Amino acid sequence: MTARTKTLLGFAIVAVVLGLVPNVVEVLDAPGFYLTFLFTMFFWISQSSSWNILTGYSGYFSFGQGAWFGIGVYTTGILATKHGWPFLVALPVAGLVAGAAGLLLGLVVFRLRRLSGEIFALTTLAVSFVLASVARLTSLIDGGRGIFMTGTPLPEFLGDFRTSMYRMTLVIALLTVLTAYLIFESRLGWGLFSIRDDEEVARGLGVPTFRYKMTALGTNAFFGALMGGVWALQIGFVTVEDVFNIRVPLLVILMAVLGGMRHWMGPVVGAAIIYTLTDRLNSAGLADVNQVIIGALLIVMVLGVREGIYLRIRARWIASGVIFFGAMAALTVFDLTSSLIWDFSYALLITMAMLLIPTPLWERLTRSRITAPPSDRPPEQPVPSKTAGT
Amino acid sequence: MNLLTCTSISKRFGGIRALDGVSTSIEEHEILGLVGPNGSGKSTLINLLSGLYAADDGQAVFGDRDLLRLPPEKIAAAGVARTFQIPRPFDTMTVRENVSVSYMFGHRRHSLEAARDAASEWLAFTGLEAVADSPVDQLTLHQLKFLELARALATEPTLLLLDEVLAGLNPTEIDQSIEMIKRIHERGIALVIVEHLLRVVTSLSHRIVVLDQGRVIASGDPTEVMEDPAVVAAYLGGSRPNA
Amino acid sequence: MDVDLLAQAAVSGLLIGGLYATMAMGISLSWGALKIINLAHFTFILLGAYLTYQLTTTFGIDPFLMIVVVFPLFFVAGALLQVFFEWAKVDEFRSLLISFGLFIIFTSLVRTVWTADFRRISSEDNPYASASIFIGGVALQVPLIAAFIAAVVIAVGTSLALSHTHFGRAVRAVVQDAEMARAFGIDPRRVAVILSGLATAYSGLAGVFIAMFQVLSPTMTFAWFGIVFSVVILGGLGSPYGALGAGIIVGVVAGVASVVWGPLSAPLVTFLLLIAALLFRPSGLFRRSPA
Amino acid sequence: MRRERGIVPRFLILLAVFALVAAACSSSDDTTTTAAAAAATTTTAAEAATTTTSESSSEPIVVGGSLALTGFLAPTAAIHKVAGDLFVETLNESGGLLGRPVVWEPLDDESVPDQAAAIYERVISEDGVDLIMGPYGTGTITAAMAVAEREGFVYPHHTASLTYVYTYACHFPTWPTGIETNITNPNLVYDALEESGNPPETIAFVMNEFPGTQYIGYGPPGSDAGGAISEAEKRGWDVVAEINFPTGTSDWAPIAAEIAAADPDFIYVGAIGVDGTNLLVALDAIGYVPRGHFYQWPAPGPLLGAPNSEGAFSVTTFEPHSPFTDAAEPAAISEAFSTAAAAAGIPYTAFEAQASVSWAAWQVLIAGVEGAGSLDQQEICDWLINNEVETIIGTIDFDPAQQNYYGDLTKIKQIQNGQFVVVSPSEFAAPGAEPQL
Repeated sequence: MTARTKTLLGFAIVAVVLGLVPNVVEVLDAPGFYLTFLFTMFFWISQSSSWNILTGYSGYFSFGQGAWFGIGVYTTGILATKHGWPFLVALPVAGLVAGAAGLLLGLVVFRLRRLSGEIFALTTLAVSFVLASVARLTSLIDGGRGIFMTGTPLPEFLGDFRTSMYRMTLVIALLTVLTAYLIFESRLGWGLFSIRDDEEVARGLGVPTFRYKMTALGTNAFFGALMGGVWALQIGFVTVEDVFNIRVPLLVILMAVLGGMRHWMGPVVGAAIIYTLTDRLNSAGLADVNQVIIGALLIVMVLGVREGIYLRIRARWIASGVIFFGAMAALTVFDLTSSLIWDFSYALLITMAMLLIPTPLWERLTRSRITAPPSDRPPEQPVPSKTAGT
Repeated sequence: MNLLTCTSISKRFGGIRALDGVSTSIEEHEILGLVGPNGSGKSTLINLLSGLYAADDGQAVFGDRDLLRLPPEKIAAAGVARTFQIPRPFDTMTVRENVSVSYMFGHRRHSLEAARDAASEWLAFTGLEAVADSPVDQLTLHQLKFLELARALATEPTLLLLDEVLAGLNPTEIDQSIEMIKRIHERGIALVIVEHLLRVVTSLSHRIVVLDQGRVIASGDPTEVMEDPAVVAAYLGGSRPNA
Repeated sequence: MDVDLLAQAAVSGLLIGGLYATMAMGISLSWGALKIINLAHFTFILLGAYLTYQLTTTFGIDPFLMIVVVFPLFFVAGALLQVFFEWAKVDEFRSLLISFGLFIIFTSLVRTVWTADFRRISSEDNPYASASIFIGGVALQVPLIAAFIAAVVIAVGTSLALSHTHFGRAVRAVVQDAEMARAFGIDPRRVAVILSGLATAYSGLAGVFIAMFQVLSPTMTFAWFGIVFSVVILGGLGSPYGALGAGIIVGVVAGVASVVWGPLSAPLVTFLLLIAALLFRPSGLFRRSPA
Repeated sequence: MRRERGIVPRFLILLAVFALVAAACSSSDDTTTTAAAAAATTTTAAEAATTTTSESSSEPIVVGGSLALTGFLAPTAAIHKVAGDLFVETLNESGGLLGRPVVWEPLDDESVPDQAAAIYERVISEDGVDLIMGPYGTGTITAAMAVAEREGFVYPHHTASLTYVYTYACHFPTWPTGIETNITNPNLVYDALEESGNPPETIAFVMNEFPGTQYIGYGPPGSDAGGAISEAEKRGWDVVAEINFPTGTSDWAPIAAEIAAADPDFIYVGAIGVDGTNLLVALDAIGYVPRGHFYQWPAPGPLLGAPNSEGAFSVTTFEPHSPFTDAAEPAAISEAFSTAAAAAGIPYTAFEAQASVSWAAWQVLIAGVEGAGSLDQQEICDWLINNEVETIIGTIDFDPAQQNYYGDLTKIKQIQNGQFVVVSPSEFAAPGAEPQL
């Protein structure tokens, strides 16, 4: 069995297991928030994975996630409310609209060679500014009145609202990550990596850089918008201020970089960890301290795990597995906390503490060096980003 | 017959004429030495032929295509590859991955699996198997130069442009490199070598073209060319060859 | 269209452009020259403003005196921050994230010390809030005049320093090629530390002027992102004159647009200008391409 | 070799921060255990409700919810935190609810709607709280209302401005602007202007492009009901300027210049927070003194301090003066609030609009529970719909026919001699105070 079939099998299993979660929750009469917790996590996983397809793979630093997200929110919002489209029809359309917008942007910025590096990052940022002010100005889109999504009908087969949200976000997240994986393991992926490392040389070796960058940008925009649509449904009332702010673009960068941008699993891990920690800190109810901790954690993790948490887990997979599942088991069996989510987050924290041990020190502690499988990029090299100046 | 025919190629950088109507040609299976004092336009020509720069004027007919009108990726597909004087490997990839990527694209598209096998083949050919799976930042300059070669060869070129492969190497490494170039040539690949070390060029090349201030001042049999008074003048008058 | 109206809008746009420039200067320098996308600068502006509020309110110091207090203070802070960045050895991605972390921390610091509620220097302690000089019926608001002058001084001073002093040559050498610079006996770290100190001090100054005429709240930073980044982009990374020019352009264009097509159009016009600039002069309106 | 340098200090820092995190999580432990306890009590309470309602226990009743403790709504949300804490404190001192103490620890929704929604889902279904209280701000309130509706929780809320979209049967608003805010609210203001004896002939509108203020200015989107502007025209007043400005405007000079150019008798500023203050500063800077002006939802402290703010009108529901403070209880409450607010470091400590609607929302919730005599959401909801509630902002009679809204209880206040005083309707006016223009 090849590595690919193994991974795809893994996807299938994960899909089935997660797909059954709503039923399990129902049977066990577990807190419905478990579903909310998971679908919010799926939201961030999808967002950061889609961002990573462009920036992580090709090295083109995008500040523009908010733009794709916003296009998704408003397209679904307008189609589903003002034109009464079925939500499940409006959603993919929103994705396509964003994808088209992405390609349009790419057509301009990738044609002009000088628009790489910082300039690309700044252009994507500027684009989301423009979109915001257009939305605010045109009453067809928002006109400063906001759009109400509450009461948007959802098809029966998705179940009640929370379950529907869960199922939709699950499908989108799975699609995003699957796409990220398939690209990662394809000629497209390798082409993008070579662009990230040295675009000039890549072209010289025959990589169709323009087409590949367009593909990456389009894919990023498409998935970014899909999740945007679902998000609109969850908050029920969307306004320009809530949609086009720096929160989404900054958090996706944060999650992907912490998880590791050089592997398709990186953003998934990053999003899962960051979201879990922030949710629990918030639940702990310490407003300001909470913010300070998040800020500090961010800095520490950026400095402490340079190659990204995922690759470090790969490098210490035995220890990670033992510690995480050990802690998880202990916490649940002895029922030390009030909910599974708490167990999960504590297990996470303990594992993180282990992961944060600097590699040389770790190697001194565990004499036997555990190396990652060859399919991975070698750890410990900082990612050269296109913004790193030329 | 001619593999590549260059006619009156010109390139200006601001006021400076880097190339001024250069015309020359390369035959199949030929090793062409491209020499000349610093700033005579050798590297510029390579950069034009590999599509890195856009030419102001002229033609470089390769098969039925004009290289000067093609983007780099098309040039690679056409079967022309180059190496860089200062190696530019993909530095987040392993040696093997570097080579497989160029095989995946290059002259024809290939699957990842095929690329992995081809990579090992070229790594073997360039004697890099030992470091195949180590990150490139662990390689010596010598190895990096060979990686450049392996990567270029993996694109399955019919014409290979070598930009100062020997610069910065010690004598034994130079000899190994010369062997390597010969073996590449034995595979039926035509070569253009830009080199400062005249003794090497003369010993390797079938033919030599001498550039000075963007013009071809001599071309033909190596030994004869190097005795041509114009060439000697150019070298003595211009900056000395750092041999 | 009323001419006086246009004149007033243009003039005050020009002046507030100076404030935008001062706000953007630090970020532009640190991104352009230090390769650090330093979001913390937004909180430096905020801290500068709150510090001004506090000292003027408690000791009744003249707000203008705060300039001499804030500048050195923030210079040191910025220098220390750079020492930290040097130690951490971060690329642009990470610099962005780390400075975002600092942004969060400083913001909650401000919120803890001064509460989330609005703060405003009382008219007794701050006579300048709405003080103006009138020239032919056109009003020039004192705090903005100050900000404008500051911006000009900073821009001219910085670029003179960059082009004529040894330090300046060192900076440019480092920006082009740190290794090479080191070879010529320049210590890139010391250069960077000084530069970061200056950049931070500039941001602190902007805060002083803001406190002079605006109501403060810990989250006012978010309203700045758009305008400041526009100025940074238009001006070209690391270019003092660029930042000044861009600030003025943004200020005037937005001001005129808001009287001609209404205030709602102001951001749109600004950002479209931005896109246009990126497409046709990607390295900034005022400058040959950076580094 | 880069990694070799400074490993030890770096690692020490990592440990330090992890200590921090650990600390945070252990302290969070407490809240979870309380939450767990709460979960336990809900079930018992629910049983109690079904079996005998008189059964009392010492387990606390947990009220869940969020507030914008951080983010752009935080400045005003801070007031609601103080008000809520004070209410719960006084409630517990007077024997609590159903003989049980009440706990309210609002979580931080960061002014973000999806955070708010997630928090209400969490406190209801994971922490198992007994009751919920709405957050601050239209966006978050709307997002959380959807959750409350799905979970069938009674949802009192104090500051939601878009009356036309709230259809949940068990939402209980104490933002007392009536279902037709766009009509009733401006007219209260205009009546006050008429009362002044010399109503304006020309009026200028400066409207923030924010859903709440747009609604008052123009009516609900997609309807031709109109709002403040059309109502002014109905009175034959000449609208000489209509300026819409985006949220986050930093350059007020152009807007000020336009107003000065139009030179209206009266300026209607449909703005939130400190926009009004910034506008007054800008007006003063170009040497223009407004003859009459109104501010929709201003931050009172900064507005008082602004130049030429004397004579500025605004809306309120309570002001710390007679007749509001004639009764002993409201007087004591407003006193206590000012003390608490001062202690919390809030600059403007008067017990007025924001604080009083917050207080009223709590009164509604408590009245419902005590009226129903149980924690059963449906029973509480029914009781509230079928009974009047006495609140600090007046008697509230939730009317299902009007989506649980009721008459517009808004009062009009004006800055006179550097103080906010209610000037209209006359029965609520401060002694001797009347609208001045």
